[in-house]
Amino acid sequence: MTDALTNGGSPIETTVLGADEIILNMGPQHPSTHGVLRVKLKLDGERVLSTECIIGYLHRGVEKIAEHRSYQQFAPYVDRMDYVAAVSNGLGYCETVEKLLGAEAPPRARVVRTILTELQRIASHLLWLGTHALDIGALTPVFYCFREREEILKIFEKYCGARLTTHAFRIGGLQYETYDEFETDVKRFCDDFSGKVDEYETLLTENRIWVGRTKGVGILSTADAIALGVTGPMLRASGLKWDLRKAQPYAAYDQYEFDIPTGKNGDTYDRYLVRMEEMRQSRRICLQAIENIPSGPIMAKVGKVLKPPPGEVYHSIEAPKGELGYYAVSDGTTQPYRVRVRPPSFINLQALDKMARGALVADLVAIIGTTDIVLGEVDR
Amino acid sequence: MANDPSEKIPPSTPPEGKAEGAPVSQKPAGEAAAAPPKPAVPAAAAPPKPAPPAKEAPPKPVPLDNELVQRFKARFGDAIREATLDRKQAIILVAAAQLREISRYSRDDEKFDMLVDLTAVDWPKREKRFDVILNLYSFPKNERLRLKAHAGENEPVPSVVEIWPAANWLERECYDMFGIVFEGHPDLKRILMPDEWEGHPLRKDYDILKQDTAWVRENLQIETGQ
Amino acid sequence: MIDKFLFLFFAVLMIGSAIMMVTRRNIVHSAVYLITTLLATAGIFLQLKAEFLFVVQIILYVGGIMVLFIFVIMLVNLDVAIRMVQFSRQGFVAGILALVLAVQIFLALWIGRAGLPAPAIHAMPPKNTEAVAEALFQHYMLPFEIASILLLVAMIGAVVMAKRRV
Amino acid sequence: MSHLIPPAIAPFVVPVICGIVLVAVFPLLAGYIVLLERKLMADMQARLGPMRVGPHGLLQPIADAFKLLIKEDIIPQGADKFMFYVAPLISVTMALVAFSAMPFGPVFQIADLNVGLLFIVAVGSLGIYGIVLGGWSSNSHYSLIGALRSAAQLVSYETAAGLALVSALLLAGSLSMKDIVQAQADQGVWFIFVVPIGFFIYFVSSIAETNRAPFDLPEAESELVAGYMTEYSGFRWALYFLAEYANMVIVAGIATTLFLGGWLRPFPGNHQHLIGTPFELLDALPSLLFLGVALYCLSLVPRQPVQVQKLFMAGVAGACVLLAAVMALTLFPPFDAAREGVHGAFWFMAKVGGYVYTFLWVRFTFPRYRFDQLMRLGWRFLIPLALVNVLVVSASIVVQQNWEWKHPVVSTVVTTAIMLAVAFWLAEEGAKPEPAPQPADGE
Repeated sequence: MTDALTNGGSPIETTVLGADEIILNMGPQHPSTHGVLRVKLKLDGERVLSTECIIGYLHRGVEKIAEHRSYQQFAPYVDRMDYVAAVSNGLGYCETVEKLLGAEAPPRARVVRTILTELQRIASHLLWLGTHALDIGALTPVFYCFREREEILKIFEKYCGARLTTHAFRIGGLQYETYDEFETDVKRFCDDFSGKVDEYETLLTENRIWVGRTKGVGILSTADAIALGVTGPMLRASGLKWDLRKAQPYAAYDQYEFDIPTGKNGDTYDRYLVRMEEMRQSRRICLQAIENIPSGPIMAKVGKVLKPPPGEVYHSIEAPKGELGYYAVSDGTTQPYRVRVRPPSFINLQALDKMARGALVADLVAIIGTTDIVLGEVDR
Repeated sequence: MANDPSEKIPPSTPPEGKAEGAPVSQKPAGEAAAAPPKPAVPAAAAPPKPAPPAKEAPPKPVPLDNELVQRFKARFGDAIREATLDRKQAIILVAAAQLREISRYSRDDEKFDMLVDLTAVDWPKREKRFDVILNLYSFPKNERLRLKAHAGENEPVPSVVEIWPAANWLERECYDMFGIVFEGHPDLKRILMPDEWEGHPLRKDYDILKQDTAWVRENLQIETGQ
Repeated sequence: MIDKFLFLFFAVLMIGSAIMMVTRRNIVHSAVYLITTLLATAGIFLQLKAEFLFVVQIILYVGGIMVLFIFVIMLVNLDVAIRMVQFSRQGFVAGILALVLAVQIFLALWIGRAGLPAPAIHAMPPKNTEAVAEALFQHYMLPFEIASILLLVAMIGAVVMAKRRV
Repeated sequence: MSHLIPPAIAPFVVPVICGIVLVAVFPLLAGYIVLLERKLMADMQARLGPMRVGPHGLLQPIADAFKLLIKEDIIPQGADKFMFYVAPLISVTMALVAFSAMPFGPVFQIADLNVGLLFIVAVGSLGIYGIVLGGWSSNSHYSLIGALRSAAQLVSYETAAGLALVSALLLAGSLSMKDIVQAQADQGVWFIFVVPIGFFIYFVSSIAETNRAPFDLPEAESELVAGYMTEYSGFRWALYFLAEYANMVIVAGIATTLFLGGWLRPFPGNHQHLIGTPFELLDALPSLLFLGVALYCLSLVPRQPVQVQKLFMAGVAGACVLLAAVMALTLFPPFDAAREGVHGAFWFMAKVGGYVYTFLWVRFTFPRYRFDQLMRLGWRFLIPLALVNVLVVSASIVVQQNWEWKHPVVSTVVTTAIMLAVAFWLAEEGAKPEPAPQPADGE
């Protein structure tokens, strides 16, 4: 029975007592690996010596499927990658194909896209906050977060009939006009939401245990973050003020004012603060956008059958998790020759080893939580 | 704190130098914001443009010859095979053998400090069937650049992990999906597919219904995964 | 009657689990039998109406020391211990020694039996907690303090040795 | 009534009844504590909690217990079977044995040992073997780490808890649970008001000892899946659960007895009468409380969707009325003998309930400590604080006894002020960042 102590690992004498390194398999079924991530840990006591992520349990071959579907047919598939931020996925894909076609969505469509995408960002961050807090042992925030997320999902449902995998946008614009109370719904949500974020912060931000669990844990320096290709809130928490919405605006982001929150230390606590502030900024964008939705068509004239001229394009957006990029190659037929997705979760997850070395198992849980991965996107 | 990259390192190519289709900003509206990303900028940015005319000239790749390409050519000569601009995005085709040196130069001298993505495209009818594609991004310049190298079926490509650690998993994925071997990769093994899987699914000659039936039978105890 | 029965029960339990303890291959099982032995000892204290000793035996030996024992046993790799041959041909020597010891004890008891007091039937004073305290802190104050200092020295020594490795 | 029972067995009647009631009823009680916990948690988290089984989920514990009973009992491959079987039994047995010295009132107690408090603490601490051996025998890393954490945590926090208890013992001057309560009655003050810091230390340590959040590291689900219980299923798992809740009630009972005045009624000096009756208001309070609950249940009856549920709800109301009647009856002179017992039990249970409620409240509010932080809190904050507390309290007692300086209020204020100063100083010290580990000097 004691084989368990040494299985798999080469037993190395590390202490006088003769305690060996332990190999611990976390996942693929584990409460805090957020799906089917499997992390192979090499432990000395409870200290992490190294980690190895074993992924692919949710691999569905999305990129292969793309090559056998028409451009429009593939659009719903992208929703299934980062399934907690389906709207953002859809936006990235639609804009990429529009670029491949040389078309552009009309202004009204772009503003509505912006609003929905920002709501989705809030929803995604709320889900992250709830599960992250749950990982660290705070049982209550998750329910508050889901309460607010529910409001957003209701707006999605009213708009396009779906809550999770929405397929809200079409290549060239939107399929549906906004429903009648769209503006009031979004406005009401935004008005309520400001107080709610404060509520979460009251529970956590200055809580001694929370600070103790997150501050100085999983530090990622700016240089490391860039070298590892880490993007999104994690990069910003590491101190680099970079946001694709500002750097290379898409949709209608160039029209709105918002700040890019950054952190100082690149630890778990900073990542938490950055995401909290991002929710506030997203709310700000929504409020600005809802004030003035331009009238006009919602669909560009792209035709029923899409045949982009041969060539290739890379386009990326600031998804809730980081830079979500699509690299599409057309050979002039109705089906893409190749669609490559640059999944932010996949690349951010690569930084896990860097952050986790020397931490405790309990810290690892916090670090995985703060990486904000969705396995559907990691594995595609 | 390095909150604003363009304050740290003065851009070597000013963003305005886009005249002849500069490398790369994503779209014209984006160029305006290539300046320091500050909240004030979007207010000054161009108002939303009217929808573009429905029928433009269809976009197509055109040859590119700007300062950046010239610097690359001056430095590497023949290793820079071709430079094109496709949908306002710069693509440089380089010799696979020189990929690592060119990458290092791109990172250190041209400040393309982040490897955004590394992937491949399979063109089975071509003599060297694979395109290995590196998507680079420069924080100081707010520009993107795409390096492309051709590789044959059993021809190793130099790994760029030592230049951008981010390439580690990306190269593994490429190997997994296309079977491209990256020379010098610290731990080149499959990442998404099971380790013992036969075949590389994203190759064009790997049918979408195909699978490693032997593996499926042995490991999942079912006849077929379909 | 019931006293005798209780005594026999605890005594048999104690000796039986002591034997089991030294013959188990699995060190955790040994520890569990040791715990049983200690609990049986506590039971005999209780049967003698020494409630305070009974509780202290449980708190200190079973609740404290043995928990640490088990803690350490679990940290150490058990593989090696299990695979080792248990009695490495010292059984013969040990048997002789045990026999000699048994004979010695028996002789001592037999020769000195006249001097032994009759089995104490009278009940202990009802407040034996106070009695123990009085003994320790009044009559045997000095030895008690010396023993504490000895323990303190051992503890500090352990801390210093452990600290160096960190 | 007492003349009906032969004198030979008379002393055993109440203890045996208490014992049977405890063993038979406690599992049910634990189930209802779980239901209460879930309901409270739901209330704090903007949801309803169990609502399906019985009206407002009132039958949920029974359904859960039934489900656990008929579940498959899985033994992992390579487990040490005997240990795996026995471990949960150790936990639950020890927890229930500890109840034997717990005074649920001046009457309801199985045995009043003269070392009662030590006995409860000792036997309660044996439950750790169930956890450690269960974790070890499961042949799983998660279980093993959970067991190790549990052992380390329990040993550390028992020290602090024991020292905190000493401060109250010094005031009571006895180890017998009954005498401790009696001492509080004689001195006219609950010890929480004399040694508040001691109570605080005991409160924190008792959370840690019972493995409850935010100290629930041995079973931290986000790290260790379920810690030492990972491999357990079905009824064995339920036994662990039972032991955990039993331990909660035990520590609550200890705290109630030592610090909260045991079965004593609050405000013994308040003799205000319930208007128009010869009864004291506070004596009548339990009856009124039960009546109130009964009325509330009755008001819920029409809202139940199904006939059966209506009947059940009415039954609950009836039971409450019955309890109220019992509480009220004992106020009348013929039942004076039963009055102490029944009312004492009520107040004892009420205080235990309050203590447990605070446990739950803390659980829903705070995130979980990390293991090293937990150890640091124990060794660098609670234990030094408890040591100083014992010193300060004994000093104040010595001053009061030897110098005949009888100003209990002043001495309490002074000792508490000193202790608060020490506590803040220790907290400041603890908040300082850990010095970087020194490189090994010498060799």
